[in-house]
Amino acid sequence: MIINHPTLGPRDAAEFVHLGDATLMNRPDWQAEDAVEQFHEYLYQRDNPAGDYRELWYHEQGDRSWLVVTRNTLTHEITDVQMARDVAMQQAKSS
Amino acid sequence: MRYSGFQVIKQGLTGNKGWKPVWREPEPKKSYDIIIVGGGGHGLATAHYLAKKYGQKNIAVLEKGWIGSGNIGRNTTIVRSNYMLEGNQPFYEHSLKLWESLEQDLNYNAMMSQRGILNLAHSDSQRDAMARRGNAMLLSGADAKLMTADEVRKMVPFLNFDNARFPITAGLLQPRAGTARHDAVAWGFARSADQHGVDIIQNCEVTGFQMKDGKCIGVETSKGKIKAKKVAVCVAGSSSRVMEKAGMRLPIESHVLQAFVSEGLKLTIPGIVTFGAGHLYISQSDKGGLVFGGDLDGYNTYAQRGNMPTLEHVVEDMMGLMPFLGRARLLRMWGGVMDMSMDGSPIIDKTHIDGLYFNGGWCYGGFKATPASGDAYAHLIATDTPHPTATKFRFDRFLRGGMIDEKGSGAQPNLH
Amino acid sequence: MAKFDLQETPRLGGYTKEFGDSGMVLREITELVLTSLAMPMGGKTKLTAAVKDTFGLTLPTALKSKLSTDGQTRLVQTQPDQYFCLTSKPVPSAMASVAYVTDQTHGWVGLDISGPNVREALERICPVDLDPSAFPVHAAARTTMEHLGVLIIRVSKDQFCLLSASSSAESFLHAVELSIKNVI
Amino acid sequence: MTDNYRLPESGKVDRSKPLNFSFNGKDMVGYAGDTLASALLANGTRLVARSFKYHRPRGIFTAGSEEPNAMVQLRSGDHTEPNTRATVAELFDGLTATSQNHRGPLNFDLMAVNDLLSPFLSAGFYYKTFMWPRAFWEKVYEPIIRSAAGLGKLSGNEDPDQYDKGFLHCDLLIAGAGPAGLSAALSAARAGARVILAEEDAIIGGRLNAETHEIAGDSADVWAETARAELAAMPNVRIMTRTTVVGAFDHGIYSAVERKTDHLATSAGKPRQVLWRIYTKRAIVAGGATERAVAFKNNDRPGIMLAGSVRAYANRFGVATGDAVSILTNNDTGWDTARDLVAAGVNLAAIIDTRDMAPLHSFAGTSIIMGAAVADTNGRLALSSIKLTNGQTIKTDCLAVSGGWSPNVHLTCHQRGRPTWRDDIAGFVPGGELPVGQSVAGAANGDLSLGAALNSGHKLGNALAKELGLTPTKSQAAKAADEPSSISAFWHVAGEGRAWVDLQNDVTVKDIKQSQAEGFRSVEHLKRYTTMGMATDQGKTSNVLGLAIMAEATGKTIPETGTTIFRPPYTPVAMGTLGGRARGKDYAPTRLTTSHEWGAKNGASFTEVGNWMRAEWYAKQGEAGWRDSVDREVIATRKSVGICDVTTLGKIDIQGRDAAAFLNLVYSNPFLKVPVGRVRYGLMLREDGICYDDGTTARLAENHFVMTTTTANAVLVYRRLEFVRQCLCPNMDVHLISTTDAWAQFAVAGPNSRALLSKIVDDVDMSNEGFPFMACANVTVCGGTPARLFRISFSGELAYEVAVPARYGDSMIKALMEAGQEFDATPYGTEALSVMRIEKGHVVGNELNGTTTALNLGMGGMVSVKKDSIGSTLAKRELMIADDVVRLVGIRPVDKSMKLDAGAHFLERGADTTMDNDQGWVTSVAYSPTFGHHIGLGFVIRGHERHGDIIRAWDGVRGKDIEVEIVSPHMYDPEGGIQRG
Repeated sequence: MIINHPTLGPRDAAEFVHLGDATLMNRPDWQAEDAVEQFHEYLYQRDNPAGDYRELWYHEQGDRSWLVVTRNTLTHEITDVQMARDVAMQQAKSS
Repeated sequence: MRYSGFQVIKQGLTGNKGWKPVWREPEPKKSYDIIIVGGGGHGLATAHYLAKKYGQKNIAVLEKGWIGSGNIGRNTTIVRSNYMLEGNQPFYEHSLKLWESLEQDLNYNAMMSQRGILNLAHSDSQRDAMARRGNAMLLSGADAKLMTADEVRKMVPFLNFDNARFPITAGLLQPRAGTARHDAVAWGFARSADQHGVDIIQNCEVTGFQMKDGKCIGVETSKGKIKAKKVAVCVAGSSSRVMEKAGMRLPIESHVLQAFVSEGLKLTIPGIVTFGAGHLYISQSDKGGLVFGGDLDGYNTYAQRGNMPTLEHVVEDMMGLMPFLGRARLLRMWGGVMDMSMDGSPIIDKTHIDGLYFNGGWCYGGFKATPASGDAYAHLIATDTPHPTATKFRFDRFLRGGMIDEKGSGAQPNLH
Repeated sequence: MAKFDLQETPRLGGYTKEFGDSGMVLREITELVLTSLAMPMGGKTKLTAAVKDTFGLTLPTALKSKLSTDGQTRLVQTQPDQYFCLTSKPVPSAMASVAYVTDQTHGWVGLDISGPNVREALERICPVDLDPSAFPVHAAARTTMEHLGVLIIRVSKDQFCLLSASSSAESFLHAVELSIKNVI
Repeated sequence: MTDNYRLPESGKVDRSKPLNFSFNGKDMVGYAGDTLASALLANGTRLVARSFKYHRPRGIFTAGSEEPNAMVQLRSGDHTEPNTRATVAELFDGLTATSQNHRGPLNFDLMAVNDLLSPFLSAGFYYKTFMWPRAFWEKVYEPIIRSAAGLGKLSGNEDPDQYDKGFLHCDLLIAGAGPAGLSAALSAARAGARVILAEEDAIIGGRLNAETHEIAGDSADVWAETARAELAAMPNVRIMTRTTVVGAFDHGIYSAVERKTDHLATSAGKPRQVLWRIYTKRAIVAGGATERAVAFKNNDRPGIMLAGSVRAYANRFGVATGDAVSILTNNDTGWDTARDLVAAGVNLAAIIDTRDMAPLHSFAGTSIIMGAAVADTNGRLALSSIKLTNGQTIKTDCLAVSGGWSPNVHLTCHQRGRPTWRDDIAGFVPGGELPVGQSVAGAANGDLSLGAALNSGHKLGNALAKELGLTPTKSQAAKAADEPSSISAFWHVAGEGRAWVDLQNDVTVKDIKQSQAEGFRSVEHLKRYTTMGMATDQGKTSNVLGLAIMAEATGKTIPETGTTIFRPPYTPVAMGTLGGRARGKDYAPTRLTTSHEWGAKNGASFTEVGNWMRAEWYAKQGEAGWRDSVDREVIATRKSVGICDVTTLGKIDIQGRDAAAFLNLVYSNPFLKVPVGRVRYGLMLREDGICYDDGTTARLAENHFVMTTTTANAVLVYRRLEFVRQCLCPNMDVHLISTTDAWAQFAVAGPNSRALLSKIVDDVDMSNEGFPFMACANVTVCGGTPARLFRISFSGELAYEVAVPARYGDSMIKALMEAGQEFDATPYGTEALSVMRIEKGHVVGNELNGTTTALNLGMGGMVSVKKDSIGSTLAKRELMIADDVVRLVGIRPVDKSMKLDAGAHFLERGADTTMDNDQGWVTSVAYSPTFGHHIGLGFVIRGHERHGDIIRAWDGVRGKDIEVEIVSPHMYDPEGGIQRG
């Protein structure tokens, strides 16, 4: 596969490490009353969609950036790639 | 029709014109006691045991394509019970015992061949972890043999002992492990289930569940609505997609595992060997092809195909371990979609919806589990209590902190 | 008190080799000082100014290194907000006031590969497109070769600088050497 | 034998370069440009192989990589290569080949008895028998099957050849350099596209080499050579012959195998083959079409060949495939073959066309039979005559069969694209979704005429260039005849007897009908039940035929019955090629510490720790075994001072205003208030509350920390930290960089470590007050070399770790040893390190095995509940904090002479050896020279409450069962006074 890195352009996915669902960026509040339930939901439960999937890849053999990649799990077509840090900053701003 | 050598000769002498269909092709009835969603190995095995062992009647298996066209039809055929943890080992040993009498149970030769599996260790701590595993196997009544490097060399002299980057320090052998002819397992279970009155309905896709008062009362299918007292889902590779129709999220991701086969060769690898410094398992089929595989590709997918890097890694491992295979050729590669669970272990459980059962999350260990999975699932469906060997395969283990994590990889499915 | 003198030993002992009459030359780069400059959050203006003052360079963008006019300093962006400074002598300590500075000199081994078959040799191990249209002089990329992380920089049409981890220097050298041998 | 089937004039072989070769020990002569198959045919050799199941005599069936029959064992000794298709093996001087898969001589194969037993060996027979008695499967039935199965043989020795891999990039990859591929390459390259033109054959031209055509008013040869020359002269084009594109993968990545030295007698130290990963923006599949056979009784004898191949042997190789050739066809191309054979001087006995229509042509002396087919054939080891459906018998030694052409859709299916049926050409063409960026040209797309192929290639080349933002030139496609070839589908001749569909796997029409009768009716079931298409040719010449017969048996159309798809690779690929350079010690990179050379000179033996090589121990002369060395190293360290290279521990430089806050999140214990100049032990959890890694982290300055990780987890921890930094804490000012390789780090441990280091370290107050336990500092050593000094202890001794820039490492170990001479400073390896850490009760990977919690490890108190940290929430789940979880303990044998082994399970005395009675397991053991007996660590249920209890360490796999006493894991200096002293 090829991941079109936002700043480095198309790179072989073999340079990357795949982690999983991009929702792993939304770590729950440890002080919530149902924190254990929330963390359980966060860490273990998955939508696992057959279709567009937002997922985290790490450019280990590259610029060490984490990316949020939108990829179709049926066709493998990648429609969007963003720097995860930018996404996380946006989320932090809007929350 | 009973199968036997006599039957083969009798039919042969009459032009092989007397063979009968191995299963009927019935139209679905309006309702069943039990509907099994998924005509793969586990679904068919469940039907077989429900009908034959647990005395259930009025059962249907619904398969969206052709029976046996999922992972039972695309795997590397290994059967073993070399597990370590309490939640797993007795279950897989139960499975291995069922394998050992499967052909007689089914009157179908699935070519279960107990040629042994040898896991290689390449460091002292790996050896010690193997000892722990081997001891767990012995504790649950399985067989295990810890071998020294010299013993390994005597047994499989063709491995790279003299110029290896990661020398072999020991091995764990399970002599009773082996391989089986994977398609035949599905066909054998299907034939038996059919003979016990189970309706196997092919090309019948489940498109939804019928719910009433929070209870599951049947399914909607491409062949219309079918009522059932109990609906048991067993659709490895599609678990999330199917359970989503019941509004459930699962602790499962879908990943592709590739498998590979070489051109036919005269016998060169008698048993099964796994490489401990990489990701490779390899055996040779009765037909002569080297059947091998390695790790997941690593990304979530529902496409039944993988990519080059995994193939190359696997063969690099092969050439590191068995450089005499350099001139053998890869003939075919394919991919199967695995239900990768969050701890690498399966789920056989009731759901929170009455009448709806779930069996999945087999990761890439589903084939060897086929008979026990069928037996345990049948037990659960028939009695509403878990089979004694499958008591830990519950949904709630993640919330309660009772993970069954053989590899110690944590909640990252692509590492299991 | 006895006096113990410490000597610096180049990782590959100052390796240099010409491959027959192929014109291919492979050489360990021993003279390089390598410094990582990480940009503090919100510190772009300051760092930019300091880099301009110290080296006469603007901060490089991804994929394109910057070489100072005296040829003594090359800056490469290695990560978002992180730059590698390739120099012949240590960077002025004042850089520590505008960047998080980490000396990387000893963590890496450098190979200089040059000659007419350099593309052919590198295409055996380097997944990055090295066609001049895609990877012109001064282009830089981090990638992987034979399972090792590598920072590759095009020095001139037929010359590349390859940097990889120093602990695996021998394996890296073997990989590059073999690539040359396989194509000449 | 002489090559008396060589035609006087025709062909492209170089008759000035004769080549000697042998087959089954018989010496023969061919020419440069021959394949083994063409040379064998030229020498009149018909019988070359036996089939898989029935061991039927087989000859050469095709002239290309689709060959199902003519597989030989090529070369000899360690170079021997099984299952090589004679039809693609290029002849070289001295080539040796032998036939395979038979017992006794090829012409009298004892295994041919299977052919007589064939009524009992029909499809799936083995599923129905061999079940009794059960134990017989492994002992009797399977060994017989296994010894009969398989085809060729491996040498059993390491492959002597080298292999390589590589990466290529292009705008447009064209797979196949026949008329369509060449034409596409021309138009795309002229527009400026970076083109790779890959051709499986040694020469370009594809079917143009096998047929006779005119292009642009000239012979097709001339056109192809002109095209080749034009392309070769363009800097943006790379022509790769002997290169097969074998797979189409995601996002335009293709894999291709280039055969570098297979056509040579020796590879001379260069890679035999290269596996290319080709990154493309667009790709054109121009792989042509493959002819298929017709099924009739005994249609498998040597001498029965595909018509287009018979034509290829005549036109390209100048070889007559028989003395009297007949043709059976259902389409016009059979007649083209006839024309070419007659023109080349081959004696044509008959043309049989299954279509009931007027003959297309007449030839003097050739019988022409329309509306008939072949009903049976004769000839034990080679064809001698055929019997037609009209009863006529014709003497013939070669029957050229054309059942039509199947477009080579393989690469279009590799991402599970499904071909669609076209009645007009009676074949599947690419359909469904093609891989992204892929197009198909020429015969592969069903454009079966030459004119259409040239046109489609030209157009496609231009269109794709345009898509790539380039400007196509105004050039025109080369002109050639464009009459579609007419076909009337004809699959098999009904009747008794066996008619082969899949030649290699011996699948006959009867098998397919039986499969249908037994309910195996879908294509997937059919393939699996009969093994049709599962042979080394993946059914290139047989799949469509099989499908058609199944369609007929079920009364459905072919499209209703299914389609046939192909998986990678297009042709089989040698494992050596896929493995590339990963052989022997080059399997993985090796990482060396800077004291490696010194260690090697000083008796070190090394062990693999990940990719690192670490010294296990340093043997001294006179030591009988490793235990002597390790015991000595432990004792010397505990008594005086020992030195250990600990460079391999991961080191991560962490800087930034939020560095402390960052560490406070990733470690379960508090890190906000670590003073500058101090080190703190940190425990890192995964988010699921399981321990992930541990190590010490030093605060060198307010905003500057150095973290150490375990050797094994260095990369994983770094990845995890970047995840936290970028994804969870994007607004923190914190930066990471690995410095593992930048520093050579040595542990100096033992009562004399302070004295030793005082001689090395410049101007530091080394007193316990000046540099106490867990202190750290940037220092200089040996008169000015920058260094880092940490007072940390893994051994439990008064100990330090000192780090210098890596290139000083070699010098540093020597300086430390020299400075330590007066204390008998002793280098120690990982084994002594392990002994001392077990004595001390420190945990490593054996205990931090990915399933243990801080509570299990006896470090529950380290998980702060007053702050958020990774894993702290889920560590609180009920089953993880239950009373009966396992706890880390120390153990020692009750009988002190007994040796302990890791991996043993704990059982109560007298308890049955069952899983239910399992109490835990032993994680680490060592002989402790300090205590004079074996000790160990392990996990026991409620172990923390059980110190002093006697329990069994049951080790069934080693046949041992030892009573041990449970003790505190901290066996050496439990109060820690020594390390703080």
